[in-house]
Amino acid sequence: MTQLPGLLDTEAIRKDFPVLDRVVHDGKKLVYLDNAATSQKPRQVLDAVSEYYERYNANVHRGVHVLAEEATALYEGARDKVAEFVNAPSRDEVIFTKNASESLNLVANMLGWADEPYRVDRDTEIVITEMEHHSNIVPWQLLAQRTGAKLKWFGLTDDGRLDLSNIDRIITEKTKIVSFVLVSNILGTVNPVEAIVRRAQEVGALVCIDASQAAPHMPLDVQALQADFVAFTGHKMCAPTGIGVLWGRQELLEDLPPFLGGGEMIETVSMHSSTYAPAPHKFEAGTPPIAQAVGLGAAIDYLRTIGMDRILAHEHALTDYAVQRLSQVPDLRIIGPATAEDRGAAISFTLGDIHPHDVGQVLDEQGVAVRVGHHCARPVCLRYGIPATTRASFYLYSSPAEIDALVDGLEHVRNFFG
Amino acid sequence: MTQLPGLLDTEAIRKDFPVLDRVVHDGKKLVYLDNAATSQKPRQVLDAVSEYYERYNANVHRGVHVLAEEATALYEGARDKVAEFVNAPSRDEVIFTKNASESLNLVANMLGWADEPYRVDRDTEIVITEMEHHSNIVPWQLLAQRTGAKLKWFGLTDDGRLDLSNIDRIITEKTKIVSFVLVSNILGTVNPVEAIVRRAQEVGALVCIDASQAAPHMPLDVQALQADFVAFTGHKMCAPTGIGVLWGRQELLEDLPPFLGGGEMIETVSMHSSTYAPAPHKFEAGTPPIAQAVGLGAAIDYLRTIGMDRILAHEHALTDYAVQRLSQVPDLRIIGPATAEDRGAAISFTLGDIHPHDVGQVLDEQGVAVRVGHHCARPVCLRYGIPATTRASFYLYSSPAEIDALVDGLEHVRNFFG
Amino acid sequence: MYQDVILDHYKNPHGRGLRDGDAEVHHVNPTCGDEITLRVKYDGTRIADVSYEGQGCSISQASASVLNDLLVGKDLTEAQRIQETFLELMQSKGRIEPDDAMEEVLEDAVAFAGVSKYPARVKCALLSWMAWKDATAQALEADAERKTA
Amino acid sequence: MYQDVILDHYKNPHGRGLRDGDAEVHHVNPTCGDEITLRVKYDGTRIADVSYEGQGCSISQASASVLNDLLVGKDLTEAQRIQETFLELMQSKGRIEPDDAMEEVLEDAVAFAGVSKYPARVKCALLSWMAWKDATAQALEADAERKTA
Ligand SMILES: Cc1ncc(COP(=O)(O)O)c(C=O)c1O
Ligand SMILES: Cc1ncc(COP(=O)(O)O)c(C=O)c1O
Repeated sequence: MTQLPGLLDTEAIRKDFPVLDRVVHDGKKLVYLDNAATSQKPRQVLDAVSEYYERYNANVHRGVHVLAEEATALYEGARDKVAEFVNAPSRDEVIFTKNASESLNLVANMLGWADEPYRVDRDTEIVITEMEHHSNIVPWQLLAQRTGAKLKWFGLTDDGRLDLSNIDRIITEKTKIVSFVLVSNILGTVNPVEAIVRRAQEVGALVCIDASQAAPHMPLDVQALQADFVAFTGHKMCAPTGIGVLWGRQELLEDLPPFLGGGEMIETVSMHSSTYAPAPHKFEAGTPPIAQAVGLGAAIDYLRTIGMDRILAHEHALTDYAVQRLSQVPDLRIIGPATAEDRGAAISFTLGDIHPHDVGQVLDEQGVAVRVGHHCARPVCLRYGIPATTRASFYLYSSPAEIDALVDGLEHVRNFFG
Repeated sequence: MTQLPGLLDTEAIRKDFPVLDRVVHDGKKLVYLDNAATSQKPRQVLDAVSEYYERYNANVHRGVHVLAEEATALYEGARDKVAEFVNAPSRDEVIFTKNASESLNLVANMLGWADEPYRVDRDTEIVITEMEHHSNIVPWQLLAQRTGAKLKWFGLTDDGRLDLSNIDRIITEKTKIVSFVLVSNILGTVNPVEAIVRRAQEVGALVCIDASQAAPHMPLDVQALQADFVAFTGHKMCAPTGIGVLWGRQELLEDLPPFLGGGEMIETVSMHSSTYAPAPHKFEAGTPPIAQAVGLGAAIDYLRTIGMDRILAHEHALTDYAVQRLSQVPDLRIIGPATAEDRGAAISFTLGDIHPHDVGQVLDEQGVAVRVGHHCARPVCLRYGIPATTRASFYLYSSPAEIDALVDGLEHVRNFFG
Repeated sequence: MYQDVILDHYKNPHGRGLRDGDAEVHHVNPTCGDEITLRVKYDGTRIADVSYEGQGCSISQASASVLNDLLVGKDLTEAQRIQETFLELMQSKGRIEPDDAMEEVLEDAVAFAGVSKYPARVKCALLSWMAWKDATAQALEADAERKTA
Repeated sequence: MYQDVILDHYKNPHGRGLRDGDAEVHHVNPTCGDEITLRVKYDGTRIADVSYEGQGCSISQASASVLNDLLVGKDLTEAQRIQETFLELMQSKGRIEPDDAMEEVLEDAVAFAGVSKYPARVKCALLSWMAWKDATAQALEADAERKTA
């Protein structure tokens, strides 16, 4: 077996993830390399969710009975865990949403309905990048269309990095918000936060960071990032589907208007007018994803027990190994940084002119699960003149042997279509 | 034991719900009468969710590997089940949201951004009622504030019903949308859909029905209702938290603009512009609540196996019994219809001038879980000049013995504060 | 949580009713609709009166009665110490077992220790205390303005 | 699912390239980026040519090649029957085992039966067929307009 420095004991870890025992296609062992799409869930998280429903389930807040108090304590306890996980100055800065997409839409809508100085309108500009996930493009396109604001973006260099050479022309005095991805889900690129934040602060623009592919894989510190908003999603970090997070700076959350209206987000309602609860509740209309928040709390406990530093090191070692091995596959072209430097554990590539759909299908027949297509980042495919990519992505339970299986699978693909 | 006609075999049913075995406060059996806030979940639903994570978990759509295909089939299969459950003409009319609140906000936002003839703007009117849940008030207040439209509402009669006497003055040619609750969560009232829909159709207004307290408790047929939109929420009908539904008429969903932007809801994206997928995907941005949809499907299977007609009959018998027994408690005043006629299984009341918080707390000490407060329907409390109510609400596992426990508990409350 | 002391204050509230004051505030607990209107009257830095009217649960009503007992006649600094001690007790989630020193400061108010275990009720117990703090701030401000004018 | 017939058509597509036509359409499969530009040429109701250019996976490319084989030279009614039969097969989720009668109609296209088990790939197989249907509708419309003009 391949020995790499910094690897976790994946044999032990894999025992926590029931789905990893699956066999597919009549006896092929599942090699799950689609972690950038969603992660698998450890037994500890599933147990926490089941236990919630079996012992404590009740609607949160406002209840005086035991179950309601317990459910509220569990739900709000999950908020404490998230706050600690991202090093938030205050737990009240953590808003639970349904996924990262809702978090990003929430920011866009807050700014569209805000008063000055935050308001995005006709004379202002929004800045994103060409490597954003559709969930960090479309909300801003909608906001631009609906307010008349101008949408601008950073382009990409040939080696899959942000082209910041004209940063002063892109982020200007008119810029109200700069929203960009910390780690690209298609290229794997880790972006230089500091340079962008510095320029944004210079012109007084807010900064929103899409940390969907960062939170699961590395230590995240919202204070160090110096952003105003940070969005991520539970299902990619061992937690259930149906839960996302938006962290936002307290003063902003106080000043900005609500988005969804309804139960839980109000202070007092009459037919004529309503006032709103303080953040985070102002932004959590309706019954929240209670069990899913509890599951996210358990996922955070799980990840922290292993250690985010160690997970980062593990994935870095794997990525390094994968980049090397993939580079040896004939006709394979990596789309994104060619080395493991400043790079997350998602690797996109093309294989000659075999269409990614065919690559993915033939890999699947061998039990190797990868994602193919645009990965919700079509502008990147347009930029590099390719119809789509095949993407392999790793997590804390991934092993060098699985990368070997991928490489063997690709060999088979080449022979099959050769 | 009390024998009532139409009761379900609650002893058998209760075995499916692990939480109902709980004891609280040192040995008191839990009497869970807070079902209007949220329902408990049967083993069958918890198993479906766990099985999803343990065997099939993957992100849905666009995947060519086995897990992605299976997860997609399960998720889309849940949509089929919901469509059948509400007798939708087409499965594509079923949109998954995070809760009923999001569903209602979705409708309000679609109409705010729509083109003619749907657009809600300065010269148009929105109609709701005084018995709405805050989740069907605040989204319309926000829409009215943001578009300049006028918000109007039906008042209430002394016995807790809609006052439709001036319906022709409230719903007029200017009305674009009438949104109302099918079964009130605070009063228990079942509203006369036909009269309202008829008038709305006369003036060409759209109709949105909040069926959050109906879907769990009675057969629901969107075609018979003749509404344009119907919203409900999973957690009140044996399903997980984190999942809601909006059903909408196909032509409308085709014509109306999207709300949240992001992955999954697009057809094709470039940096300059995007086009959107057909409904329902157009309205489902980001990774959906996959496991929660699977859980909702399992909940629907569970409820249909018992039969919605039989659940309705069971709750009607219980409500009849409860109304009678509660009427005998001195100083108790029911807020809402005084009989079980056209009435759901949520009963609000006041007890002399003992504050509901005190009623709820002392009941809780005896193991009886009820909800106290405004029940997210503060205008109803204002209307009846009361600070709050105590609410007991039943479901398919509730028994006459639990109503007896409630009545005994109330006796104790009176003595305690007498 | 329903100590006899609390029930006694609830059934026979002390100092209830609105009388002359230097400042008046109206506070609401949105989660349950409890309301209080409260006035403070100062005689220099001495609390001459705290009068109030309100509706709400036994906890919020009894707490206002206890406040009246404890604060009227006290000097502002002393009153603030009492208020802070009460706040500390109520935020303790049941983890503080009041000792003799605390009982010396809080007198009857130590009966609320049990309430601190019930997060939904803590706000009820604090309603009048927050109102008092707010009213006092307003009274002091008005006084300061008068003096500088 | 990768029958030899499919791979053969993929590697050696029949009738590929754009030639003269009565109508041209461009279709895209948004889930994977497969694209096709397709032209139809009619000679009365007889299909004189179906020419195409595109990029995409083996399934979508082979399917266009098979379409060319099957439809060119056929009468419109007959072609529509073939298209409908192919659609039925592709929507069968693997539940139709093509019999002799179906094989008579679909010839090489029965090789796609296995693809119908893979929902994500069904759209690939149908891409050219939907494009053909669309192009034909446009050609007929243009023809009708010419006649009434
Ligand atoms: C009548 C009614 N409408 C809407 C809602 C909101 O549902 P949710 O909190 O799941 O969004 C509820 C429940 O709280 C309700 O009872
Ligand atoms: C970089 C990035 N941003 C946003 C998202 C959207 O997350 P979700 O689908 O959970 O809303 C994803 C995942 O799909 C992602 O990879």
